[in-house]
Amino acid sequence: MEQKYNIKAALEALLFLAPEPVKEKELEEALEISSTKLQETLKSLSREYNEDPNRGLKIENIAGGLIVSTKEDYAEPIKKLYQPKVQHRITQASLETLAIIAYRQPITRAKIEEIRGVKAEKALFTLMKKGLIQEVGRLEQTGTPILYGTTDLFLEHFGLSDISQLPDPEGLMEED
Amino acid sequence: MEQKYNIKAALEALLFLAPEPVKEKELEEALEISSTKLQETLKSLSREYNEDPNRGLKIENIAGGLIVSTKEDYAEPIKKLYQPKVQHRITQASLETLAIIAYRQPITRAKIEEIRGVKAEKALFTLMKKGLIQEVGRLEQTGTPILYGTTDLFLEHFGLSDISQLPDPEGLMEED
Amino acid sequence: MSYQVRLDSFEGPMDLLFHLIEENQLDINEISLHKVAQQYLEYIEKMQEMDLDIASEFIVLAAELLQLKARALLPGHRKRKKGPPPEPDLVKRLLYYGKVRRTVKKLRTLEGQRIKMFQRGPDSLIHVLETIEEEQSPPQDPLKGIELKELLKAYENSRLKAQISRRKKTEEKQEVYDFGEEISTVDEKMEEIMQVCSKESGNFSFKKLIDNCKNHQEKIVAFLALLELVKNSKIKIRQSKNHNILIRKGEV
Repeated sequence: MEQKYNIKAALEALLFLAPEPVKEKELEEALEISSTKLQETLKSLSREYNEDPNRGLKIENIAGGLIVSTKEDYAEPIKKLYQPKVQHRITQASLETLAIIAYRQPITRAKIEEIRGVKAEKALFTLMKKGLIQEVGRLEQTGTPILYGTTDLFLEHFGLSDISQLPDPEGLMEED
Repeated sequence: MEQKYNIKAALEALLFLAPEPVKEKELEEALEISSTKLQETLKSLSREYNEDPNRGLKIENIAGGLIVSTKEDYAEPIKKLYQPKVQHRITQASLETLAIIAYRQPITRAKIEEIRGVKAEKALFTLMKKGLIQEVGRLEQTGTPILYGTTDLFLEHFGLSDISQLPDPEGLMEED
Repeated sequence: MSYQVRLDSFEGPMDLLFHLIEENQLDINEISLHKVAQQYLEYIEKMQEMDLDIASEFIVLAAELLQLKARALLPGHRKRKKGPPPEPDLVKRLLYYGKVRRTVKKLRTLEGQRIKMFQRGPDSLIHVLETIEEEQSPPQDPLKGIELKELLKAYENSRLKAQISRRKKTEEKQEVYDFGEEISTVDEKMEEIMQVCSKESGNFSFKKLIDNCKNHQEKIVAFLALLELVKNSKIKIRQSKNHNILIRKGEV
C-alpha cells in the first residue's frame, strides 16, 4: 500500500505525544500499517533511541503499551529545571505485601498475612489508595473474602510490560 | 568543566519534557553549560530533528523559548489515534448548508446562498475540509459555477446506502 | 547491641526471625531455628523491658519456636519415621518469606531506576489536537453525535429562512431593480468604449467608465466589454502611480 508519509517519522510523532502507554494495535490502526510493518519500524526506532548515547530518550514497553521516557542518566538536570513531583518509594511493609500480591494474584488478605506473619490491613489500604492494587473478585467460601490483584499503575511504577516480566518469576509463584 | 553526562542527550531529554517553550537561559542553568555550548548543541540537535525526513519531530523557537513539536505531515495519524477522546460538534450554519446540499444536490453556491440568505463561503470551505461535501461538476452557464454534492463519508455517518434513502422532508422536496 | 536500635523497626516476627538467621549466617532449616529460638525470645524480652507494644504475632511465633524445640527434645522423635523427617511448616514459611525478601530487593532496584525516568504529560497532546483542529484535515467522523433527524431539521430550518428571504427579495426587486430591457449588450458597450477612446486624445479612467453606468448590470457589461477589447488588443490598460486604472486605444 502506498503511504502518504514517512512511517518511521509518523511513529516517532505518535509516541512523542503519548501521555500514557499506547497499544501496538492502536498504532497499527492510526498508521494504517500491518503488525509486521509496525514491529519492524518500532524495532528500528527503538534501537536508535535506546542504544545511541547521544539520545536522551528511550522507548519502552510498559503495561502492555509503548511509551517514551527520558533515560535515567538525566534525572539530575530534569529535576533542576522542572522540579517534578518525586514519585515516592513504596515502604518496606507495603512492598512485601505488593510483591506477594504480584506473584500470587488473585490472593486473599488471610493468605498474605499467613506469609508475612503480620496483619496486612494497613498495607492493603495504602496500596489500594495508591492505585497499585485492586479487588479482582471474591473467593467462593465462607465470608467470600476479597481477592486482590495488581493494576497497570503497578506495572508502570516498576516499568514492567506485563506480570510475566517480574524478576525471578519461578521464585514466588509457587509456595514451596 | 568535566560533565557527568552526555549534554546533547540531556538537552533532548529536557526539551522532550517541556510543556511550554523553555528559555535558553533556563537550559544553560539546568545543564550547567555556557551559552556557546548550548548554542552549539542546540544547533546540532535541531538539525538532526528538523532536516531528517525520518524524524517526526522538530525543535522550534517560539515566544522566546524552545519547544519540540510534531511535524505537520503527521497530523492525520495523530488525529486518528488521539482525537476519539476529544468530542466536537459541527456548527449549525455548516449543518444547514450540509442539509441543503444533501437534499438538493447537485447545487451551486449561489443557490445555497439564495436559500439560506447568507454567504455560504465559509460553511462550504469547512464542509469540504471535513470531507462531507465535494465538487461534483460544473454548471454550463456564465462563470461555469461549481456544483456541490455530498460524499461517501456523509452517507457512512448516517448509515445510508445512497442519497435516495434520506428521510422525506414532508413535501419540502420539490423545487420551488 | 544492634538489636536495641532495630527493635521497633521489624516488619513482623518473620522479619525478626529472618534477621537472626542472616546475622548468624545460617541456612534456613530446623536446626537453625533451634539455634536462633533463644535469641528470638531474648528480643521479645527486651521489647517488653522497653515497654514496646508487642504485637500478638510475635508471641505466636515464639510459641511456635518453643513447640519446635520441645518436639526435638522428645525421645524417639527422629527415629519414628523412615527417611528424612518432613520440614516443619515454619521452615517452609520462612523459606518462602526469604524469597519474598529477595524479590523485594529486585523490585527496589527497578523502582530506583524508574523514579529517575520521566514521561510527558497530556498538556501538549491536547494543544496539538487543538492546533490540528484549527489548521487542517477532516477528523474520522466530523458529524460525530449528529443524527439524521437533526439534518432534516436543519434542512427545514433553512427552507423556512429561504421563504422569508425570497419574499423580501421579491419586494426589493420591484422597488429598486426596475430597469428592464434598457441595458446595452456587450457589443454595444464595446463600441461605446472605442468611441470614447477616439474622442479622448490620451487616457481615460476606468472609474469614469464605471461611474457613467446606470446600474450594476451595466457596470458588469462594461467590464466584460473592456476585457473583450483588451483580449483583441483594441485597447491597453495600465495603472497610474496614484492607482487609477487608465484606458487608452491600442496601437493597431
